[in-house]
Amino acid sequence: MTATISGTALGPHLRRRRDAGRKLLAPYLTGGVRADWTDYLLAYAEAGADTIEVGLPFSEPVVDGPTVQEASHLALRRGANVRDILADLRRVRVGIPLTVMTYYHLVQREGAEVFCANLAGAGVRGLIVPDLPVDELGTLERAATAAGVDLVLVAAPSSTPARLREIGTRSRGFVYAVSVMAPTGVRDELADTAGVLAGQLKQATDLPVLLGFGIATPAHAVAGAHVADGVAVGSALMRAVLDGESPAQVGARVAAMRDALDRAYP
Amino acid sequence: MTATISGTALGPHLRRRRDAGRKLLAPYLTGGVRADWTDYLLAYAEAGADTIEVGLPFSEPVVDGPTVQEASHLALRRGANVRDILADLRRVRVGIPLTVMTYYHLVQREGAEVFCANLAGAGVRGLIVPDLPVDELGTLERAATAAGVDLVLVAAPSSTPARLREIGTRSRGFVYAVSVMAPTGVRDELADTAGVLAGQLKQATDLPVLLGFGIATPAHAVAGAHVADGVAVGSALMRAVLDGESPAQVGARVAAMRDALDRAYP
Amino acid sequence: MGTVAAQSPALLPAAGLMRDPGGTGRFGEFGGRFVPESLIPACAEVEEAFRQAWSDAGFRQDLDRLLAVYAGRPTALTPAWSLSAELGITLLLKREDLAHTGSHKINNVLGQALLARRMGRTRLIAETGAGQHGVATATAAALLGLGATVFMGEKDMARQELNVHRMRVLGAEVVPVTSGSRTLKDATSEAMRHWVTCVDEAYYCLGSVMGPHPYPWMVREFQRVIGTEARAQCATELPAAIPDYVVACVGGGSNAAGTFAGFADTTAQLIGVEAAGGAAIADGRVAVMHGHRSYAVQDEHGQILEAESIAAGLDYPGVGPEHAHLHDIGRARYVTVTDDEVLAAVRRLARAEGILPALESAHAVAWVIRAAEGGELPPRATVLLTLSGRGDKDTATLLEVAR
Amino acid sequence: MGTVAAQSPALLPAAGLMRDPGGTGRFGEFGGRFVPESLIPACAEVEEAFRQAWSDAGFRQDLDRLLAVYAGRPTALTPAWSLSAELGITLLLKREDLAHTGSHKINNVLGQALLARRMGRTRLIAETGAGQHGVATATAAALLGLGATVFMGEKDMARQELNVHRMRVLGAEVVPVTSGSRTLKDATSEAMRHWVTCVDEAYYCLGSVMGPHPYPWMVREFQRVIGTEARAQCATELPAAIPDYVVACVGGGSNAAGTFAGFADTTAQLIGVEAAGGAAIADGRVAVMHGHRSYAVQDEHGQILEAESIAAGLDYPGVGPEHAHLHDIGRARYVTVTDDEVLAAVRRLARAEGILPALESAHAVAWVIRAAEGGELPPRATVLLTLSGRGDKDTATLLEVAR
Ligand SMILES: Cc1ncc(COP(=O)(O)O)c(C=O)c1O
Ligand SMILES: Cc1ncc(COP(=O)(O)O)c(C=O)c1O
Repeated sequence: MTATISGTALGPHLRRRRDAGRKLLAPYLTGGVRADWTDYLLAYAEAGADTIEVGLPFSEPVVDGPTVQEASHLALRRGANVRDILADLRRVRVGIPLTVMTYYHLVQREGAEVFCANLAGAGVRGLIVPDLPVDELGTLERAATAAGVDLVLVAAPSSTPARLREIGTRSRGFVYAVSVMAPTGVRDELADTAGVLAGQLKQATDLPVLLGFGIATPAHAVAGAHVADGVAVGSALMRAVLDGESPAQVGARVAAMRDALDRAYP
Repeated sequence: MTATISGTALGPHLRRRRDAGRKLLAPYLTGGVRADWTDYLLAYAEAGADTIEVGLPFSEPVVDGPTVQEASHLALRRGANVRDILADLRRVRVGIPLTVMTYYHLVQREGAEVFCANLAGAGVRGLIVPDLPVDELGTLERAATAAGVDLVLVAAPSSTPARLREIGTRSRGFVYAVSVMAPTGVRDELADTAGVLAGQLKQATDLPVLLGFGIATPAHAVAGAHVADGVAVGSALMRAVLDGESPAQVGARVAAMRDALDRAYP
Repeated sequence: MGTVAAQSPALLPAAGLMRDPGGTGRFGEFGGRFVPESLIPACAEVEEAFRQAWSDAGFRQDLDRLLAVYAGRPTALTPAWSLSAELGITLLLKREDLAHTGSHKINNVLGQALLARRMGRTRLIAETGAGQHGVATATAAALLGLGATVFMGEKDMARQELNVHRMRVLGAEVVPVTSGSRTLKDATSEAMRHWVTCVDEAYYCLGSVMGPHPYPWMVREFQRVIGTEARAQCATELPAAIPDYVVACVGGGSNAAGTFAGFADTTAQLIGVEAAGGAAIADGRVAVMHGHRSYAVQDEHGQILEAESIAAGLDYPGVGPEHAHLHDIGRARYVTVTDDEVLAAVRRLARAEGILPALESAHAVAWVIRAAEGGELPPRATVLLTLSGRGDKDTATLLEVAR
Repeated sequence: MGTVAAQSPALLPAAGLMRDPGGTGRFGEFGGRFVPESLIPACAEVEEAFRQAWSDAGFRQDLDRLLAVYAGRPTALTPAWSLSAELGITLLLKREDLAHTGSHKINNVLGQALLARRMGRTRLIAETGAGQHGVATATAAALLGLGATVFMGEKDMARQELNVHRMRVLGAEVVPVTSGSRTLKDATSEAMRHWVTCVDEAYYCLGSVMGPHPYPWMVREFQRVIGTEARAQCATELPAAIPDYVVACVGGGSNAAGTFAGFADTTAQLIGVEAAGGAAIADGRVAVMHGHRSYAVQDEHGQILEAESIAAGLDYPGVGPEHAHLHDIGRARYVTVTDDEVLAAVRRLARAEGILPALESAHAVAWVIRAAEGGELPPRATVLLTLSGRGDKDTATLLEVAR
């Protein structure tokens, strides 16, 4: 099965913007969390996101903290599933490349090739699999490349220098730098580990480095972007979604971060 | 301590009556079971008892069935104790020799000599200790003799011939033949074992043999007296006492048995 | 019973201590066979059968095999590493909690059930308080294809619903006892009453070193395996081979008797720990009850009192006659601990060693803690303690207390 | 997973089966280390430490001593005399129910706790369902002076109140897990999330042959003692030395793996018995979850389903990766039994042998009964069955069912 690759490729898109001096912003949304969930994607894009992480919910979200767990659980109870989420994505045009974030179980059950082809068919240009370490990439690496999907690897504060090099070399699109030794979730301030890790990664790779986990406020975003090329924001936005905020309201949160970043790094 | 022995001795009294052709009747009453408990003794005597078994209640009545257990329990809850029961006995004059039935614990705790002397002092002339087998008599045998109290031994359907001889030889006053392998209590009919045992005992001793356990009705009494020299009646009477029958009413039950016996064995 | 004889060297180790008490079943002035005449032949038959069986190598082999392949013997001897360090002593735990059904009770019932089968009996009768001996009896009966009738006070049945169900799943009939205080002592009386009615077919499987001769002796012999194993294990674990102290809790006294039997002829000080709320030796007077002469707690008129301990297995007002004798001659010392000390000991052993002891067994632990911390045990004293059972059965009680 | 490969001689006994799965932790296509990057160094460190420890005679001696003097090993091998006769087979029971804390879980936690201490960790983390692994972990932690944090689904905490209290008395912190189905699988995820936050100080003590490499291998090695002992004991008990069948229940699969490991290189047929309500191999498909690739029950969209078994310890939708491999190559067969069969098996074993098995263990018994009575087992077949735990913990469940 080959899919038509549509839209902008993730890697060049981010790299171009980064090289132009822009700090990157990657807000997260759990696919299928509400009936109107794709409206949030449009709002994110409108608010200045550079890519959007779309979570495909899995029943065993080991990397996620309470908020994203709740969102996944809710989406699943609503009957969300990979096929329907991708079908929804195929119908929206957000204008920026999308990145899917999901667990390896959902990838391998369809087979890496089919899964990646399906992503591509829905216009998704990036894939993050947080429970798939670089040692276990197996056929997914080739399948993603073949489908034109960037397989974004994850680095952590505990990664050894050798592993950071390996991750930097084999990642595509960008590198997702986990800011802290913890699950996803809102934190009071950016962990010290974030700066150290981002610094090491910048040595190890020329790819954009996005810092995630615990980025909740414009101030966090600014602090994170000081050491990295940009930030990923998840739980803070999902909390708002779960609390019933509209696409426009949550979009405004993203816009505030965009604003803070653009102001801090003109 | 020596006590004044008062009243008729048990052994000669029973033997005399037996030899005169009278079937012996020994009704039972738990000491202290009611405030007016000694009135029942008078009624029993009046009704034609040849001796009365007075139970000194013990908290662990292993030989007794439910009715006598209940009576013992009730007496103890009323505060009955050996001293007070004997004091009560000292105050009544029933005109026939009394026999105390109690457990060895209450005998040994005061010491056999003191206990027997106290019995004698209260006018008691016989003692049955159903949990004291002939092998364990120890000092009690001599103490009873010294106090002028007949130590009545118990024989059972399971006793070996050698043991029956021993029991027959060492018992005083009469021999208490347990009619059945069971605790005290009302039964539908006299057990087969009763006749066998009574027959063996009559071979083994010249003492009067009284059959007890399960004699509840005049018909039982007649049947029992057919094989033995008489009967002891406990639970059937105590049931009536516990059910609230007056001394006269329970006395009438004894009288009915007396009557039946006298009629059957004129 | 107030005074406790100091351990006088003259009295120790008495030759022949804890041996055959002879035909009258006497331990000094204690023991005997104080049962209704109806039961005398049955008791004599048990004695005769036990004497034969105990000197029959085949019987011993059968029992030893059951103890090994079925009950899990030998049980471990576990050094209480942390608690020893905290207390400045060497404390070794004889782990009866690891035996099948969770306590030493299985040693005794396997012996008696084999004996019952040898005697041609088809059913076991037993009394039980908390249900431990009842469960053990139901277990041995199932194993050997015998029936089991277990007498249990109505009050205890309500308190120990799960053990009642365990017995029933094992195929035993559990008979509620409604007389007296509706607890263990009444269940014991009722079991004896019932035995009278069926001596030819049923065997009375008594749960501790009490009752008429030969039970106190026989049960001690069946429990002697604890002491024998512990003696050999101590010889490996301790430089001096023999511990300075040998400690066990005392309800009826079977785990203590079995343990003491292994050390009676040594210099070890023997310590039996009673519940303060049912201390037959510390607070009791001479009593004849349930077939033997010993000590029991009683009121001023000689009526037997109900025991009140947090440990259901120690809720018995009497004690086995051999313990009365060991006390009288000063060979063993009997001490008491309170419920509060016991609860603290459970927590302390659990946290220090990862072992949750039965509340009964925790009595022995509580005394060792008090004696070590109070300076009664000399520094570096070596102590063998029989942990008679596991605490799982007591979790609900602990939870209630914690609330 | 419908078809079960017939035991083909070509596949048996594979050399090197149930050995070191190498640096990638693969059992055929199963196993691996599918964890967040954050945990990779921690897993690698555990692997490295385990490799060193396992080839260090000193470590092995320490563990062997704990297993012997503390946990009560070797556990007995009990011939099921009556049930064997009824079924026309020879059934031998490996008695893990006699091990300290009441199941095989202690073998694993003692190994891991020693390893954690060797690695300088001061606290153990564990997940638990019914509470058995949690109690075992709390026990090992207390013994070795480590802290213990046990994650337990809120729903399970309510169902297993007594085990929660046992853990707390042992000094463990029990953390309620409120996410997902609030049962074991969620507790496992939460334990892994927590571990990320404290890898330098805490050690994740996994409860079965699952999780990221090296856990499935390491836990199997710590449980191998079951199979090794049983193999030696069978050599004494059975004329043919090796049983025809080796049977164990499978939740995560640790008691089965430990047992099978002792017989993988023999002609014995290996049978793993899953709960019909949570049969990862019989009803599942390939899944990657909790760190490894194996089978798990899932819906049409790949979401993991909750398991539904009367045995809380089998209420896990997945299975250890080595079992998936043994299944795929046909070396072991995996079968299922229903709750009703299990309840009947509990009663039957209790009445025949006086042994009350854990509901988990009764799965193995239920299959043997069905296979023997249904003619699947040839007459006089010899069967080794691992009785993984005791049934005391399940009495309340049995009582409810009986009502
Ligand atoms: C664990 C445990 N220990 C001790 C006892 C007390 O019995 P004994 O004094 O006969 O050993 C019991 C009685 O139920 C018990 O269950
Ligand atoms: C007694 C018992 N057996 C079996 C199991 C299942 O675990 P495994 O399959 O890892 O042996 C458990 C789990 O709690 C258990 O408690």
